[in-house]
Amino acid sequence: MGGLSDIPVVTAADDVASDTAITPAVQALLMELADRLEVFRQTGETHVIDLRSLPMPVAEHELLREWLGVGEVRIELDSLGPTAIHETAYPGIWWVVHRNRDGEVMTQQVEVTACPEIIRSQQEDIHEGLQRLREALPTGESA
Amino acid sequence: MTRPTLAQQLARQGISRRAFLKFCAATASMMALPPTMAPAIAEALGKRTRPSIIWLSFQECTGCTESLTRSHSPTVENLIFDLISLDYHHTLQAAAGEAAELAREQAMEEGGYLVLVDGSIPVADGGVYSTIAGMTNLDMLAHTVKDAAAVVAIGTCAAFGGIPKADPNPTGAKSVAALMADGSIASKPLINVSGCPPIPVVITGVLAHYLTFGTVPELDDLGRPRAYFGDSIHDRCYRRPFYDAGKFAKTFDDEGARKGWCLYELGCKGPTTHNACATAKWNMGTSFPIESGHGCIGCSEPDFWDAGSFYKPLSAATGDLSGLAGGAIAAGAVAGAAAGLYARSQKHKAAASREKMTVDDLKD
Amino acid sequence: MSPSLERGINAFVNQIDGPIASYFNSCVHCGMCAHACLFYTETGDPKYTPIYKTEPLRRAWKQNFTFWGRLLSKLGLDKKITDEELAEWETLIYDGCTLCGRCTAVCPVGNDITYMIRKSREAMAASGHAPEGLKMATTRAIEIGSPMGVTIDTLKAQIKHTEKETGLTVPLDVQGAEYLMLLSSAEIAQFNEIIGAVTEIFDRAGVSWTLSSTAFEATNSGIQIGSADLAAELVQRIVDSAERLGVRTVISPECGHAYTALRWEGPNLIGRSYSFEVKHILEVLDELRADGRLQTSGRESARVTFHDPCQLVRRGGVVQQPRSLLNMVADDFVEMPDAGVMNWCCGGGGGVSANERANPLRAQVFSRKKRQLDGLQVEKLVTACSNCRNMLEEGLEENHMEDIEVVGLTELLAEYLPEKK
Amino acid sequence: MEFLNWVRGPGLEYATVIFLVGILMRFLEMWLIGRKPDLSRPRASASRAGWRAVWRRSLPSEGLMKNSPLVMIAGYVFHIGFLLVLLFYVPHIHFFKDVLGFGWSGLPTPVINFLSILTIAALVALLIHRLIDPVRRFLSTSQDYIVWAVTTLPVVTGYMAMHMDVMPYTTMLALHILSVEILMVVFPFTKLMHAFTFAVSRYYNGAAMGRKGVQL
Repeated sequence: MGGLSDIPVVTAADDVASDTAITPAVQALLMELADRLEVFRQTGETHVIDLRSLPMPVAEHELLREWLGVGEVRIELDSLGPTAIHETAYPGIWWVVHRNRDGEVMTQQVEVTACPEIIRSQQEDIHEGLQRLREALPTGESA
Repeated sequence: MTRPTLAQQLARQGISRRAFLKFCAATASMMALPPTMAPAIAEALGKRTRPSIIWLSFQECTGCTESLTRSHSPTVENLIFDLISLDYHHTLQAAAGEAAELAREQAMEEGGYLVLVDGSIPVADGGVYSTIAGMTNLDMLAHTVKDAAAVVAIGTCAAFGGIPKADPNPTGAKSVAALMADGSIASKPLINVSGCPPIPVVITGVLAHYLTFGTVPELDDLGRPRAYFGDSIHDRCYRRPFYDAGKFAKTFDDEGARKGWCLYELGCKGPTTHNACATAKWNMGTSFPIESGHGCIGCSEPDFWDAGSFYKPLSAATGDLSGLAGGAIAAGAVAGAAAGLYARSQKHKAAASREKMTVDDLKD
Repeated sequence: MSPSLERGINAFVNQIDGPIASYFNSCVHCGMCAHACLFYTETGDPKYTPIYKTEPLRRAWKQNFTFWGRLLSKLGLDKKITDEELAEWETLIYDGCTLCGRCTAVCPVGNDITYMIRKSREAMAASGHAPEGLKMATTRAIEIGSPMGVTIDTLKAQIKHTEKETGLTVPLDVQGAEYLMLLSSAEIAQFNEIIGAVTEIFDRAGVSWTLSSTAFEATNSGIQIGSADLAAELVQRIVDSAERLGVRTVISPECGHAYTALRWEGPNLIGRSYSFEVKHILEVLDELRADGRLQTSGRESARVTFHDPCQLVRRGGVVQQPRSLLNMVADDFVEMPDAGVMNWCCGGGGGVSANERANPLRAQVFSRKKRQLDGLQVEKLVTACSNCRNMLEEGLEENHMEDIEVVGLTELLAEYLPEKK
Repeated sequence: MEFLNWVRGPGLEYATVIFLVGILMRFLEMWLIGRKPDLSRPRASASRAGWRAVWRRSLPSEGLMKNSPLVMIAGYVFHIGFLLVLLFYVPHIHFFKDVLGFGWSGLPTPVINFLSILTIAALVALLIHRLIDPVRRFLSTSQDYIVWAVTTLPVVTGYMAMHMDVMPYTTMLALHILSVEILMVVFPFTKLMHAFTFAVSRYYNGAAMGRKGVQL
């Protein structure tokens, strides 16, 4: 035996994913997203789905991600570890992956919104940044 | 001296609001709260101060601590060093000997601290089977719990007695709840975080909940947080459709097993086990036992070690019925023979006392 | 000591054996026996459900032969058997049962309910709860020699009469004869043509036979009332006479219960097997037919049916013989519905005919036979039991069906004997 | 969970002991009474007729079909359905294999489902008939209704456990096992004994009739 990679491993979800183009769970999520997008369009109410809380294998997360596709916007945040955000092929639906400093996934969310809240500059940070900016400004005395 | 709030503390460490929001989103996910709760968590955490935590380890294998320190989201370092003040933990603390015990005494002075317990507490023979710094586990626990705000029993040993309490339980191991119930220690709000070991994210989630809201989360009838223990493994299992369709793996290497069919017949305890494995998963969210092809062994339930084979279906008898049957048949034979012979003797007596009927008996 | 409850309960205990215990263990109250019972089907009263008639016996079994029953009765949780109760059951056990055995034949768990009722009667008699009519009949059987009070003098008169009619000798007390022929008192008193019929048939067939002056009565009231002691005494008379005469076979006459009493119960009553065989007259006649010794000439043109006596078919095992014999002489022989082992009782067997109290009930349950006959349109009703014959005649008369003639099979055969060469 | 552990642990042990001890007691009590040998000369083999009756009386008879078709049909459906579900439902076979050391192959779950429903329907029909039919109503004692209930419960709880619509699986499974234990405990003290003694009574009757040359 050459090594671990020689052991044929087939996971149930791989099987499911290859057998059918869509699983019932993914279909249900897509329907939920469509409904939520409609609500958001009409009322402005945002929505977040936490994928980790759903009983599905990781492979199904991937399936959902493939279904949603990739749109025009990609954003990288560096805040307590990297966060990768992209707008899916359906504007208004965002894919958000928070990682910690070790690169491990903390949460993986699908947001229905015009722009994920975390991208905006936060009041507290603006306040703190302003202070820093003022402190950093060269004063007239030194000029 | 007024303690700084958690938000102040984080800001002081140069952690941005954005980072804090991200942390809160992760925390909400960890606490199995709807992600829309993140802003509320941020607000609550912003006002709380760093609580003092005392971690006591008794009859245990350190698996629970191992589990916790491998917690990945958010990293336990964050939790421990940023949000709580872990004043006493055998395994993790740098201090040793009297200095360590002193740390514990100091932490207790202020009161309102949280006590985390892992391991069961031996009470047989005066508790001699496990002592720390010359104190029995029971004494140390009783002493520490007296002024605690709440107690969290980490792991199945602390929550239900676990393996040390398994038959024949030579050390007289008891759970924290049992000691509270029999009055050996003071009764305090108790959260059982069972599992062997508990899912790390469940440990941190419970702590995060306490940190955020300062309250004990909603518990099930076994004192476990409903957010994590409300559903059975079976309820949330991705193999559940196979169960419903009656498709079962019969051996670990048959076609059914390869196709990922339900492991019920191979002894999976999913239907009777309440835990968050199917959603929280293990090893950085890689998988959980059923996903790896092994049935659930029911480690987060009371008496899981004594509840029959891990590899027999749930409907199987746990006792030795065939052995018992032999005895029962012998006993039945003896009792039956005795009853039968007694009846026979009654019949002989009746025959002896029988009077022959004559034609005179027919005349009035 | 006179009959008493105590003696009755003692008798219950004595009667219970392994089979009875298994029957009570097995009963599931399915109620199927009711539909097999003439008394239920014709009255519609559930109290006549056969297994219900064994209730006192069941309690005696439970209270004496089961651990739990003993425990419960010790704790006073089970009703004791009382005189009042036995009095109530008296009418079910004696008036409402002819021991016909249909219930036994249908029970899905195989309970011999007839046997259980027969056994119950032992305790009923021992406790004094037997009907007057049966008590008197049994007393006469023991004291006079026949339940109807027929004596040897009556028989001797009938012999003389027969000899005159037939010109043949009727053998009496012939030592070393092959067959000992028994009679029922009804045959001696009412249906005496039978003596001539038998005499002529045996004469033609060259059979060596005899009657006995010490054992002419075949019926056994002791069986019907349920007294093994008295029944044994009656059987013993026959056994003694047969053995004294040295016969090889004793012939039970056209009577149902006389056959089962002597053939199947007798050896068990006297506690030993016989040195001779017991056969029903129809069995003997059928053997003669098979051997070519019984021959007939001419055939009956009337439409004929055969009423199976319960004790002969279902409880006795004589099923095919009457059919073979009837076919010798009858051109138009039709079977009644349920003929053979599932026949319906005439309503007067098992001592019911001797129990005057049961007369109205007996008349009521005759409706079954009436319906069966209504459908057949027969002119002759043949049977092989003088008690059935009596019951059928009475029943037909009450129902204004006298145009149907009731006749014994032996007599019918005798009518078609070929002319003597 | 504790409840389930009790019913499949100590509960099952108690029930098994009571069941086995009880049945043996009842059997020996019955047998040891004995019977006198029959001294009459037999016309035919008694034992052959006895064994024949054990089998023969399992078959439907024309007369009964005519008189009590419901008891007859529902009776067959219930007995056969109950036995098939008991012996050929795969989890049951696992249980037996565990205890006995050997197993056999089972029936597909949809078949078992169907049989369970048929069995329950037959049992309900039998109960209704017992309440309506004058004879059966008259004969029935409280025991008849208790026995009906303890027989029906395992089928109903088993069916519910399979379909899990009503209660959590654990609770339902525990209730199912408990209902079986109740059945086992009640068994030796009630007419349920007929499930074993029927062969004995049929044999005795068949033999008694058979030695007279009557086969029924």
